[in-house]
Amino acid sequence: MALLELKNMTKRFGGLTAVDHLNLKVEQNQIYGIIGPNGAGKTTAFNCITGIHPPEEGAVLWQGKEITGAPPHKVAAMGIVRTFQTIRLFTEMSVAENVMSGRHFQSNQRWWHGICHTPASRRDEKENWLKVKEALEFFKIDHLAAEPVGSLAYGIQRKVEMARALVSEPKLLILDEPAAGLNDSETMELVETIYSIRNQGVTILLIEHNMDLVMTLTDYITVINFGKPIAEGIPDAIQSDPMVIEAYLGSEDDDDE
Amino acid sequence: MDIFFQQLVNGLTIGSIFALVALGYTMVYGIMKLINFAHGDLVAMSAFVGLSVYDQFLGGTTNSLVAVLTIFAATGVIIAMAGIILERVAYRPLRNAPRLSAVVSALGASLVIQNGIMLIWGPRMRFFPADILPATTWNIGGVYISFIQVVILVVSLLIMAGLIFFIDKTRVGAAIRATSIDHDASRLMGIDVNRIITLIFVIGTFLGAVGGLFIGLYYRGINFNMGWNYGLYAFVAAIIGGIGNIPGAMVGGMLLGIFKAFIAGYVSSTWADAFTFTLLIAILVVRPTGIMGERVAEKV
Amino acid sequence: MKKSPNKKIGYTVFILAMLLFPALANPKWLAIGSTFLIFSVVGLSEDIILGKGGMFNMGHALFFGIGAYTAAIANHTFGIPILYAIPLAILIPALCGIILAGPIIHLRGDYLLVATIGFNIVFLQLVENDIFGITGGPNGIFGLDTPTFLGFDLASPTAIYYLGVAVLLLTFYVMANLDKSKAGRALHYLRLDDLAANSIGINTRGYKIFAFGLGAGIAGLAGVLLAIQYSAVSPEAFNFMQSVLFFSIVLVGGSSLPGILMGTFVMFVLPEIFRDFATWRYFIFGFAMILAMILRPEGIFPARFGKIPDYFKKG
Amino acid sequence: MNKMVRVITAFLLFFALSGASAMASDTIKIGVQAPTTGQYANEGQGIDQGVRLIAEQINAKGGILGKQIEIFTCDDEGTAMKAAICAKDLVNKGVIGVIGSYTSTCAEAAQATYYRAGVLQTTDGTSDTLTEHGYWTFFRNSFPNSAEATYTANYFINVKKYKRIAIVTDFSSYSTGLGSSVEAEIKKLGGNIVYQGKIKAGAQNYTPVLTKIKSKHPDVIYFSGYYNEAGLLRSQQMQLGVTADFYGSNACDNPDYIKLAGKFAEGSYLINVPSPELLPYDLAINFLKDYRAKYKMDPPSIWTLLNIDGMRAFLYAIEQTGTTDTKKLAEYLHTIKDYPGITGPIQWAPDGNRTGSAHQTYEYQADGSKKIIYPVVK
Repeated sequence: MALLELKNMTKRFGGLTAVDHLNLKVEQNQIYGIIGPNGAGKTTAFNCITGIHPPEEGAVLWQGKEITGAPPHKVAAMGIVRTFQTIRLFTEMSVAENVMSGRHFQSNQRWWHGICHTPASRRDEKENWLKVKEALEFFKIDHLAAEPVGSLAYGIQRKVEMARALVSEPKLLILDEPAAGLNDSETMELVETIYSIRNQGVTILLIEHNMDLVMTLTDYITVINFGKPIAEGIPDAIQSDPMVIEAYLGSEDDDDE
Repeated sequence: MDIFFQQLVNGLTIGSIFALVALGYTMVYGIMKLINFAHGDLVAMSAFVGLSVYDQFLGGTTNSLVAVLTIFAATGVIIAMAGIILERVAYRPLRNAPRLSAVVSALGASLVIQNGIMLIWGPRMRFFPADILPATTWNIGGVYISFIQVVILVVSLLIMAGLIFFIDKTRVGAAIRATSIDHDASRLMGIDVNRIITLIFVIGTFLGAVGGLFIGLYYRGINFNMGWNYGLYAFVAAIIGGIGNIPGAMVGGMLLGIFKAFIAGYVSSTWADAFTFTLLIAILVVRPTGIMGERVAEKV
Repeated sequence: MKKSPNKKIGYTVFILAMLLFPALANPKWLAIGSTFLIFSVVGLSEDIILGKGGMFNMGHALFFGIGAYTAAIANHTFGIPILYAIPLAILIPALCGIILAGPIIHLRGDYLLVATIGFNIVFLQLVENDIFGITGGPNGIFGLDTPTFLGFDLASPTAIYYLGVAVLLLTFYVMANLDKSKAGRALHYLRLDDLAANSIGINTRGYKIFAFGLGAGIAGLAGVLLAIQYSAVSPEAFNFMQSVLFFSIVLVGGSSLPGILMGTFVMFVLPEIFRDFATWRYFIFGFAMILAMILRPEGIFPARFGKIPDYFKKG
Repeated sequence: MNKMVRVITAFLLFFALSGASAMASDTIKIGVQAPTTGQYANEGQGIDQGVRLIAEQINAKGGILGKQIEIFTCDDEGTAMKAAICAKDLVNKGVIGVIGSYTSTCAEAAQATYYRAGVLQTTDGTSDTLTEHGYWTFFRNSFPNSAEATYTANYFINVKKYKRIAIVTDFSSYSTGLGSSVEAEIKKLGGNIVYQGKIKAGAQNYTPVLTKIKSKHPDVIYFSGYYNEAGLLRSQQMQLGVTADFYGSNACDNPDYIKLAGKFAEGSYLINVPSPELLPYDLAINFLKDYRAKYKMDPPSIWTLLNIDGMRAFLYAIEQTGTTDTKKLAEYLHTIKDYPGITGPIQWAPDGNRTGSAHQTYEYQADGSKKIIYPVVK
């Protein structure tokens, strides 16, 4: 059984079909890439999976169970956590507080602990902060814990966003263009990070425009264009697929969708 | 049946005034994403200014189109200037501040204008003379409609048609539409955003001034604190229509006027506000951005 | 999470000053002091919804009023001693907050603002029209029993003042807990980026409703105090202008404990001090509001972040 | 960092400064609790100006008991909460008597405080609940709603023999209180009420309610409420071609009513105690003359004069008893009979109600003046 399976998933905006009968299967512990030209519907596909925009047709199966249309927080609680193409952090807050949001659904606190703490909820609070500390150390940004995140460099913000996702102990981590805006050394670091996340047993699904990165990093790739899958396979096979080459000609440059 | 049509006329008259005032809210909102809570008080102020213009320069003139036009022109200019000052003093320094700080600034400006009116013109009610316009009333099959009601309806419709033409068909209108979508991009395209904002305040407050003068001419008694009441309903009208949307404000104003007339006429005057606002909330639950407001999907 | 020494001194001095205030003040200022405490509590409760949750609630007087009226009706119509009515006067507004927020919570910014104004106006009309014959109509309900607690008569202005202090301290305690809990953080997250918060597993809709429920409950408690202080409730104390006051308190003061206290001081106590200016005072006050926002757009004492546990700090 | 300290310093400074008010009694202190700003600013300022005029006149003659009168005004803004604070403020200033407030609600919100402090209070509030608490400090200088309601119902049913009556009120306590009293009295006399509705003060557009009334074909529209709304109701009634007679209650008695109703004021009616310019007493004529001389305007309404009468009675009592002990003053005030007031003879019932209602019905004339039509003057 695949970890995540999309069956004929379709999403329309008005007359435009952003995602058109998309099928794919992400296996446990894979690093799975989705590539395609601008406007191909990659981010929309992610939005459908994570419940931001429920698909009109088709199904999203998670560990064999249908979760189509589940709201984002429920999807996250099942273990599917994402990052965003345009970084979305809580800019006024500190790095540690940002990452702490990832512990939200793992925390055992109930709503009324917000009014009155109990010894158990205080303990829980401390345990979660320690997890955050661990995650910051993993990303080597623990020295920035108290800094307001909005004032930090782009590369650091990417790390904070990934730390936030990872600290929630996801089963599937969805990365939307994680290398966008990073320089070469930061990209190298990213590759290392993604491998070590995978080695912790986390499955990874990513969109990326940086072809070299995708080809070295992923185990399996689906190429989509105009919302439709046009090819899938291991990186080597994709690289030589004439349909893929054609789709990419003339539309490779900017990375906005 | 005459009662039904009478209520329709009642509703359309007050609805036109709501619509004129609502346009001021919606235009400013469209450009600055700001609820200009001081707008209602500018409306009240315009009635006082209009009355002073009449007293100073036209004392005793009756049934005169020239007198009325003079009042409108002079008041329009003065209130538009007040609108420009309001924007400079209370809103421009806050343009890059969090949205809500401008709301508080607007509330402060509302206090300033309201109490300023009281300090200048006194706390007592002031009165427009009854005979600036002919007091003719027509009885059409049991439906009574007065000359001033006709004037309010016709002039409001003409102004609104003109406004739509201006926004949709002229270069300046295009610049306004562009600015309402994106200040920075408009600036890059060579639009002077500050001038557009000033222009919006001029047009918006001018429309409010027309509304305020209609209030003075029709109801005749004007009070320093009447701005809040008209402001609130006009703001509600703008929200019903979809704030930021110009035809929406017109539709919202007219609908609100008619709602209020029919609720008082056919449901209950005792519970008029309760019904009006329950209906408003119901509209928002079903259409979260008003009747003609665009549904914005967040880009991810 | 240790407080800095200055802050500790600040809070200690403030609490001492609050406790000693009745010895200095004459009856008029004692009454204003009590109302200041009550409005501060309401300000803090509005802060949960508006400041932390970022929801434009301009109808907060509604919950304040439901609390006051619940206590007054319980006392006047059903003869329940007013202090025993407190749990009811917290629960009923909280439930109203939850029920009313439910259908409108998805509205964005200004649409939510107008919907909450709408609720406030509907409520006012209900009490003014003496619904079910228990709200006393436009006059309100006068002559409530004075509360007694363990045999002590709490009718004196000083006793009422200290009751206010106790409730304010209780509210401080709740706010401090909220700040250090996942529920409190969730409100900050969803204010700053609803979608990101939702995607990281926070039930944003649920927490928004939670904020309304909690804010409404605390406002209801403050409402009981108001009913006790004046031995009366009357509709105009809960009208839309009052909601505007609470809204402004949070924004002028800033979303923090000292901010709300300062906001209440500026918005409520200052106009009382400048009563001698009579007709000029609101004119000047309006300018002061504009100036305050230009100088401190985020409020006098805005919310501060970076409050992280000590073990994060190096060294 | 030590912002808390700064906040506190600010607090303490203000309160320390305000705590120091003197209590020496070399003057006779009189309080005015009136809405000098807000919705009723007009009436509130009238009361304040009137009180100050009287105090000035008496002080010029050497004061009372050799002491000067000192006036303290507190603006209650027409709201109950501010009224409660005002009451505490005035008591704190050491006043022995308070004039006001204008609205029943504010008078009622302040009542208990004055009673506990033993401070005399005189108000024009007409709400019947004001005298139901049994406070010995309370003296109403106007006539209660119940008296006006009895008069109105009797006049409508027994004198004018109206068959279809429409009653309109606003949402204020005065208006709904009087409106429901009139309704009850009319029903007692077997009258037929065809419509009852409420309008919102300040809304200005009352055509929907009037159109609804039109569909009920009443022969009379009775409005218990304030002059602003009355004027608009009357003019909109006529513009809509509703031919019923129009009656306003006491609070409609204000020159602004005529300005608002314009030419339509003619032929409408008013039920009230005599208004300033119709008062036959020399006292009234002189007071109006002095008021105009000082303030270059007329007092806003009869309510100013009623409050002044309350004040004059207080001062008279001080003069007669030679004391400022409020308990003794109250006892004396209950014994006075036909004390000549600006608004007619004054005496009080034990509950603090002014007795001897003098309600009359007036018809507005084309020139804006009022003509008494009932009781018929011989």
